[in-house]
Amino acid sequence: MITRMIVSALGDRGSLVFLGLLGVAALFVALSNLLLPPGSALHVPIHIVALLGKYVCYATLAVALDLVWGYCGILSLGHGAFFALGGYAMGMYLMRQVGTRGVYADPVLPDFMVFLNWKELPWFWHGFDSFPFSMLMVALVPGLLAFVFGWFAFRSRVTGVYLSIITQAMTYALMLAFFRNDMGFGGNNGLTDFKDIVGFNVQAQPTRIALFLISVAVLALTYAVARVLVTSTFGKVLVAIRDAESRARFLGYRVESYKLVVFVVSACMAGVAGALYVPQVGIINPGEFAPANSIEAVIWVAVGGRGTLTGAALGAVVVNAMKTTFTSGLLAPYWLFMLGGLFVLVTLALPKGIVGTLQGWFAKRGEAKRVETSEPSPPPEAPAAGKAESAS
Amino acid sequence: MRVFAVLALFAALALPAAAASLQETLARFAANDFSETAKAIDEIAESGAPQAASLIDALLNRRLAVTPDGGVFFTDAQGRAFDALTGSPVAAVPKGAQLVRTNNKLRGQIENSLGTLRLQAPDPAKRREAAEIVLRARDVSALPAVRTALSREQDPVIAKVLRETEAALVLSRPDATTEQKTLAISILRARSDQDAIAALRAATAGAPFAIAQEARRAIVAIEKRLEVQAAMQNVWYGLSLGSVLLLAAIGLAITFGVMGVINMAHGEMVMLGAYTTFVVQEVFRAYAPGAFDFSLLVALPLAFLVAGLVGIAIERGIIRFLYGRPLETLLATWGVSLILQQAVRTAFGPTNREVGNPSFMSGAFDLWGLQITYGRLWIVVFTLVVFAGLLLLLKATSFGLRMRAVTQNRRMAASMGIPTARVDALTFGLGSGIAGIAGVALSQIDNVSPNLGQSYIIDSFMVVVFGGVGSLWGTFVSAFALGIANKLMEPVAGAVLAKIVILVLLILFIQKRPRGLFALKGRAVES
Amino acid sequence: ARAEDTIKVGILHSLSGTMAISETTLKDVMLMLIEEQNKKGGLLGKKIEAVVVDPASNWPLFAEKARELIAQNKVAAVFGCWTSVSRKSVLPVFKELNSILFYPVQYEGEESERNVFYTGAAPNQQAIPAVDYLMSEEGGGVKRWVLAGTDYVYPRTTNKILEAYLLAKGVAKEDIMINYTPFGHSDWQTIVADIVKFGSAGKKTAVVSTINGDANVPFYKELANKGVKATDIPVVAFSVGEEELAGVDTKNLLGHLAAWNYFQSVDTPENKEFIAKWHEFTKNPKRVTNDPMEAHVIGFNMWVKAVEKAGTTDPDKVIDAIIGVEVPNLTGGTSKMLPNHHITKPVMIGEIREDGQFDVVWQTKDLVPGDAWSDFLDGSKDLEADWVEKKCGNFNTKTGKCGG
Amino acid sequence: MLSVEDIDLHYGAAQALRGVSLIAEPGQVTCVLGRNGVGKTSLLRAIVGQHPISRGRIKWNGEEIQRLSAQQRAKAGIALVPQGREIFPLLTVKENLETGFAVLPRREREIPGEVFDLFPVLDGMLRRRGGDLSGGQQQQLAIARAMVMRPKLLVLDEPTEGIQPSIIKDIGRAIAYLRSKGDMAIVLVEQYFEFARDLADRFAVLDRGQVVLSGTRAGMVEEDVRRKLAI
Amino acid sequence: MTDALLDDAAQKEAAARKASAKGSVLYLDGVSVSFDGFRALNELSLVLAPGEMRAIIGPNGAGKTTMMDVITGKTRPDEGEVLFDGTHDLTMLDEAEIANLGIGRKFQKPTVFEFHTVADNIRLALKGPRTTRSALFGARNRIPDDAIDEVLSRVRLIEHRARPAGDLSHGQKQWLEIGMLLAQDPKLLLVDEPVAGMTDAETEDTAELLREIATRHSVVVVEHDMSFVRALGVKVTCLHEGSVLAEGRIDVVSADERVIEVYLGR
Ligand SMILES: Nc1ncnc2c1ncn2[C@@H]1O[C@H](COP(=O)(O)OP(=O)(O)OP(=O)(O)O)[C@@H](O)[C@H]1O
Ligand SMILES: Nc1ncnc2c1ncn2[C@@H]1O[C@H](COP(=O)(O)OP(=O)(O)OP(=O)(O)O)[C@@H](O)[C@H]1O
Ligand SMILES: NC(N)=O
Ligand SMILES: [Mg+2]
Ligand SMILES: [Mg+2]
Repeated sequence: MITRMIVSALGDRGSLVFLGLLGVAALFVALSNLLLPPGSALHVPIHIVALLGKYVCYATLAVALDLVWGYCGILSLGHGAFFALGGYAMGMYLMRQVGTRGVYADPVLPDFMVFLNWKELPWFWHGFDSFPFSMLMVALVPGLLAFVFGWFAFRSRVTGVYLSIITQAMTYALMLAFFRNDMGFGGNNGLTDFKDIVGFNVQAQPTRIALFLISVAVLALTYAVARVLVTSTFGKVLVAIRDAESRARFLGYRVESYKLVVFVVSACMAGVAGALYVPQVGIINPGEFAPANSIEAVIWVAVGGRGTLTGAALGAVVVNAMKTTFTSGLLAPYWLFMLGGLFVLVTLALPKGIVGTLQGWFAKRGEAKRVETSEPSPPPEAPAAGKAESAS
Repeated sequence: MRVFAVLALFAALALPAAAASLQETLARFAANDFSETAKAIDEIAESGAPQAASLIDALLNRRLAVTPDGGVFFTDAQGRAFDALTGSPVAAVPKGAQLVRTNNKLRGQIENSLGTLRLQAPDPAKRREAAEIVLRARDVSALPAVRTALSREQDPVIAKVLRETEAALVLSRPDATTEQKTLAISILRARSDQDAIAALRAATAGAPFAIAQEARRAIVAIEKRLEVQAAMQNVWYGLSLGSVLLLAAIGLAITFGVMGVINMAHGEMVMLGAYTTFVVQEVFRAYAPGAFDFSLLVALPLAFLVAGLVGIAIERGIIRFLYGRPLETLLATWGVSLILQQAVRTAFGPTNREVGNPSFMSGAFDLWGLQITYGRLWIVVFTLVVFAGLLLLLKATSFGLRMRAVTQNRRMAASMGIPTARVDALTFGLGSGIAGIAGVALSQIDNVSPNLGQSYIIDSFMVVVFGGVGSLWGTFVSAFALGIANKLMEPVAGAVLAKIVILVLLILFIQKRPRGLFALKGRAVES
Repeated sequence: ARAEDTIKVGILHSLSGTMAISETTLKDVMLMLIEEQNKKGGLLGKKIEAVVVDPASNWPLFAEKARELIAQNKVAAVFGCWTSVSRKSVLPVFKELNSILFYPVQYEGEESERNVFYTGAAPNQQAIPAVDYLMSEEGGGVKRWVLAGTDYVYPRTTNKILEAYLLAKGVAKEDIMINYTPFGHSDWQTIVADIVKFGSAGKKTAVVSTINGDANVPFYKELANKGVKATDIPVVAFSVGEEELAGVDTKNLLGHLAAWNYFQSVDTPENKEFIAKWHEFTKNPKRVTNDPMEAHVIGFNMWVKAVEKAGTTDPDKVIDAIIGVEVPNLTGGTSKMLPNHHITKPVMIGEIREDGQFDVVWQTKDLVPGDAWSDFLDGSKDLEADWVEKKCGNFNTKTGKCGG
Repeated sequence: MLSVEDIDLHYGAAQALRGVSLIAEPGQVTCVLGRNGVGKTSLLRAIVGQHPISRGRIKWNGEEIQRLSAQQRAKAGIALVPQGREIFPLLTVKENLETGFAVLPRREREIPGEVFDLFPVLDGMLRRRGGDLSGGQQQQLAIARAMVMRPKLLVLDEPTEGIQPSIIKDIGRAIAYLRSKGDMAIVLVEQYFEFARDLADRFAVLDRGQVVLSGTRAGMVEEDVRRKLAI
Repeated sequence: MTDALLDDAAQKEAAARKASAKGSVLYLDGVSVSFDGFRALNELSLVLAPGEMRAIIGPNGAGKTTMMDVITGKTRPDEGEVLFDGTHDLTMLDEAEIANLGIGRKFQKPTVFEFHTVADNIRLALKGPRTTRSALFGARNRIPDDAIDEVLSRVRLIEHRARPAGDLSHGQKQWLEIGMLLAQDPKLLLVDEPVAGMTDAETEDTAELLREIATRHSVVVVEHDMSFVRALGVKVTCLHEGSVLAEGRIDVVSADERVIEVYLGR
């Protein structure tokens, strides 16, 4: 049964293309870095691998966000918080791995605790010396937060902008809290200067490649899970909730349960993405909780195409690649013009995002063919937007 | 005018000329050493030279200069140059002259001695300020001067301050009688403020037990009163913070609350308003420095126009293609906000620009013991006026009606003959324009930098949403509620925790009222 | 082949986002210094080429851009960062890829890395002297202290050091008030009122401000409106320079103080020349200069000298060669690179003037050597940095061992 | 008078009207009949300008109006009572009525008394929000709102839907009254056959986007029409 | 003494009510609802026997839709009792719980999932478990197309099965909603103005359909179309100002002077 579902979820052309391209690209990057000489035209230098790894983590976050926003209409402006929490869990693990190699050579306490005169490890740091425990926390902490938050919010029927704003308030409050040095997470400086991960030097080339490949695998897995969710009837219920929440209730669907499930799943995905992000960029700090970061993640999804999953991933990569390119070189002082211009342009020219518009275009071509062959059943125009979206 | 008055006073009060000659005294300035300058001040004060007051005034205001060959010159407030030695006018201060520097300690010293002297200045405000300075300095030697001033003072308010000053000085005198001190304590107790506490506290040290006891009791009484005052003061701070939040949010209440555009560029409209103020002030500084106080009055309509027109351009160029797709407006306006930020950064540079306070917005006054700064007061008043105006426009004019009709059902509004395109553009322009005038006000208390808008956007959305989208009154109550809650929390929890607590409370509150404070209820909302 | 014609220098300062306000100027001054050096014939017979990137006030992006500069653009050295977190973010990158960073901003200390040169002030080159001054007769004999800062590592650490120092000097605990505010805090009514209240207890009171960035303008506006005069309660700031003051009307702030290692108003021929060049380069006769700019001037000149001395831009050689290098600073002295990778600097106290400049009212007689590890903190008392003898940034003098 | 000449209308690629023609004259009621989904509402949208046509012409008092916007057509005296009522939900009943003032010169901006004669419930609910009204009350408000505009062409899309029998009769009388004034043309889409039959001066029956039967009152044979309406 | 009597009488009355509640499928007693002081329902009482079909008529604004809102949990009554199957207190349950008890509803204004295809609208409505688990891995994923098509043919939308519901015309949406109600197969159907916007032929067909359903289910139908109500041939309740004005066979009710006065007109 489940295998059949997976096959049907991933058997469509979009998924095959996406997963196929993802796999090929990942292999190419890894092999070219390992096998080709640095001078060669096709060689991918290791810093680019790290960069790509970061994009892939963002893409995973975007897919997670698209799952709740694109299919269930929950516009979370706080998904960065789940990402950051996963990142912090990983960061804590990495800090504990530093051991006596910190500047103060304290075997237990991370440096920032020593120089702020902490005498012992706060309780919530215990256990993070264990990799399995830490990995559990990576998904559990964001999941738990999402569960508690969602349990209250969805039962209280907080929807639309109200929900968006309280998710934003959540991440904002977390940001301020983590900024406080007293919280025990290193304040504004956050956690950084990591040494090893499960015994391997985080900066070594093989580790980086491995991290990159794992990130890609996680993205693929996240995508697969999301696909299975949305292609099952569960996904149809989500869309129904998105379009007419109260109607779904009158049909007997417990809207809050559906929302809670998808919200928690999505938060866990975001947490895992954050955890993989941290060793690759080398720092986690409260800035990751900044509301603007969460808004940016929403923007990636919108650019790629909401409700398409592949689009979300693509959007994250495209926007971040542009950011990387534009922030260097002659154009550096003007990159905001270009990025801002891109956003405006996409909304006007590709109203459903890159992938969404492409899909619509293919669909139309398909329809046109069908119309030629069989006359009746007038093809639908794209469903009138407005309605569903006024919910958010 | 003032110079003359001080000069006259100086001449009257100064001791007859004694020790060093003026020339020797002035030579001290050339040393460029603060202790030498301090000596020079004392000697000048004692010299009784007719130009002494102007000299000290010039020193205080960085208008006294020494030439390399030892000449000392000064200019008066009007820019006329004088030779310090002779006191006679010269054509100009010679080239290469170095200004004589002062530091806080010297200025304090000068202020204190001038304070005693100004106790009889003709301007009542000056006299009062002088009395307060003397009270705070508690320099016992000023007592005779205070008594003289008290005997001549006609103004009852100033006389009261002088009596309090006298009391503070009496308390600091070891030789005062117990009765005198008891009386002094009661006078200060009636004054009942921090300065009184300071004076009383000084009195407790080394005083006879009874007096010390009395003083302590007075302190406790005053502190109790101050606590109440502090609470009221916090409410006022809350109102003032609330008005800032309201001002920042009110434009958004239109573009987002009424029109449903998730306008991420709202903050940038505020920023444009602030920069308009800056430009206007630059023009005033360049062409009409005397009329600087009017700069804000000119800036207000201009800021409305600038931000409003930019808003209309955004609406016509982008937003109008997105009606019915509010989420896309988020993406597009985010892009616009990036572009506007960078445009301003390119045009005006990345650093803060200086926007000055006109005189009517500078300083503070006391109201029942509450200290209220004029700037904040005007902002509160201004906010209320803007809010009332907007309310009137929305509820009582045909434009308001059309605006609401269009945003509720654009297609039907068109079929009712309402020019939807124009109404949309004007509505968005109105919201943006109001954000622009908010920028004028905010430029008075905050940075004018390309980041200005970013610092208000999150708070603005929170205010509008917390109040209940679409309800102007909701926005109003929400802004003040958040402002006051924040300010009541801050003394207890500190600024950082207070903010966190407020955010958490907001999240919890929304659970209780999922559609904000002033939620619209009933069928009308669902349809 | 092209790469060998020029020597590339990376400039890693935010040109957008919240930090652009401070960092953009540093990018400009670097461009000026490089242009000037090229006019003088470049370095080792090659032209220097500036590579500018914008890390956009985003800390992970700092690391990414650092990596790009070093790995992709092959720069010989990087001049950059402002906030401590940005420095912390790029540190691992510089260590891994073995490159050189010049960090020009005053900071909390507690760090000495082989690949970083700290040309801004350590706490003992700014905070401690400032407090000494205020305690002195000349500085007003301050007895009561408000330590107000933005809630992050630099203010926290600095205040920790100051608190320990003040207590050691016999200041009573209740005469110290510590207050933290979030980044970008803009409503200062309560705090300024609290300060006034704290200051009216009859003892001379001063505020030591480690308030950073955007929060300063509203803070000073509130001070001015509440009529807090420098003669009553002076405020001495560690993060407010000429550039920050350009955004405020200073006529009501006369006499408030700042402690730095450089002020634009310092009257030396070097400084005059520098200011003139700066105005010419920016084509703006009103552009101000400030302390971190001077730090870059010193850092750049030291690097140039070290490269010339080593005859190569190879980081290892330059890192060794630069220790002991001396270059004139802009205030009349000669700064020297110390084995702990900090430099010697004069400490000055300036009072705000009406024109937005500072009057230097006090200054250390000699240059003060930067101390990486504070003598007033338990954890770091015993640590010492020495990259020449001990080849170590955190040598524990008690245990005789080098930390990780 | 209104004359619709051979129009086509598309939703995307789907065609909803094919060569439809229609006439409406002042002092007359033109009824459009047809089963669900045959294009009645689409035809009215074309007339009032809420949806563009892809072929044909629409003339109003001799001028071609197919390129005018909905707002311009409203100004030209065309008012619509839409299907689904489309009340402005957050405006009060009074404000809903006042939206009709937009096409009137300033001095004529008042609500005609006959509105309240016809729909007395509205008078008592002027301050209630439109969206709170019951379905039938909203329908009455929609008709009243169109009457405020004092149109020359009144277009009604199933105006009796959801209305209680007594008021249906009143609406019938009202339409008859408006017709009798002689200066207003009325286009009425109606499913309720008897209601339509009693009012119609002309009629057209649509099926699958085409006019399959049309004529004047005289030529309106119940049998034929009913057959066209059958499932 | 009198007290005891009164008590006795009250107890009897309560017991009688209980009894009638027990045997009923729907039981409303003394239900009142007000909005900002306006009483939309005023001590409304109504009992529906199992298997009964009831037609509700009444002037616009009489409270018919509000009554359905109360039954389905959309609106909480200010006071009064609402029981389903004699045991379930509907005022304590939320919409989904009520729906899962077996109460289905067609809204006055057609509400369908506009982004879903016509077929998926039916799919989501079809009887069966509605938990997240069943939707993810369970029964909901095994619904045969036949079941859907059967419903769609009945409401004559089969040729539109793949179209987004948002593209349907007003009347087609009405039909789709009826189809969803059929698919739901609830014990009690609440049908608000099913024939508004239908041709006479369609109206007859709908009456037919409802009569057929009523053989197996309880139905409450609100309509203004008297010929339709007549065609149903069931007991009629006329509401007015939130309470029952008249109740009985159609010819009796429609001959009632007050009904003619407030509702039918002359
Ligand atoms: N939220 C509300 N606020 C104010 N009045 C309301 C609200 N909801 C309903 N009403 C009023 O309650 C009354 C009952 O409305 P309801 O929709 O139940 O009537 P109905 O019998 O279904 O009428 P119709 O036949 O026109 O559909 C109406 O007068 C309506 O205006
Ligand atoms: N917005 C739309 N997008 C796509 N198709 C549409 C749209 N509106 C209507 N249609 C289709 O166009 C055809 C005609 O619809 P229209 O609304 O004109 O029918 P109608 O005759 O008014 O029906 P009813 O009696 O149900 O109101 C129908 O097949 C309908 O599905
Ligand atoms: N190092 C600083 N000022 O953050
Ligand atoms: Mg229709
Ligand atoms: Mg109803």
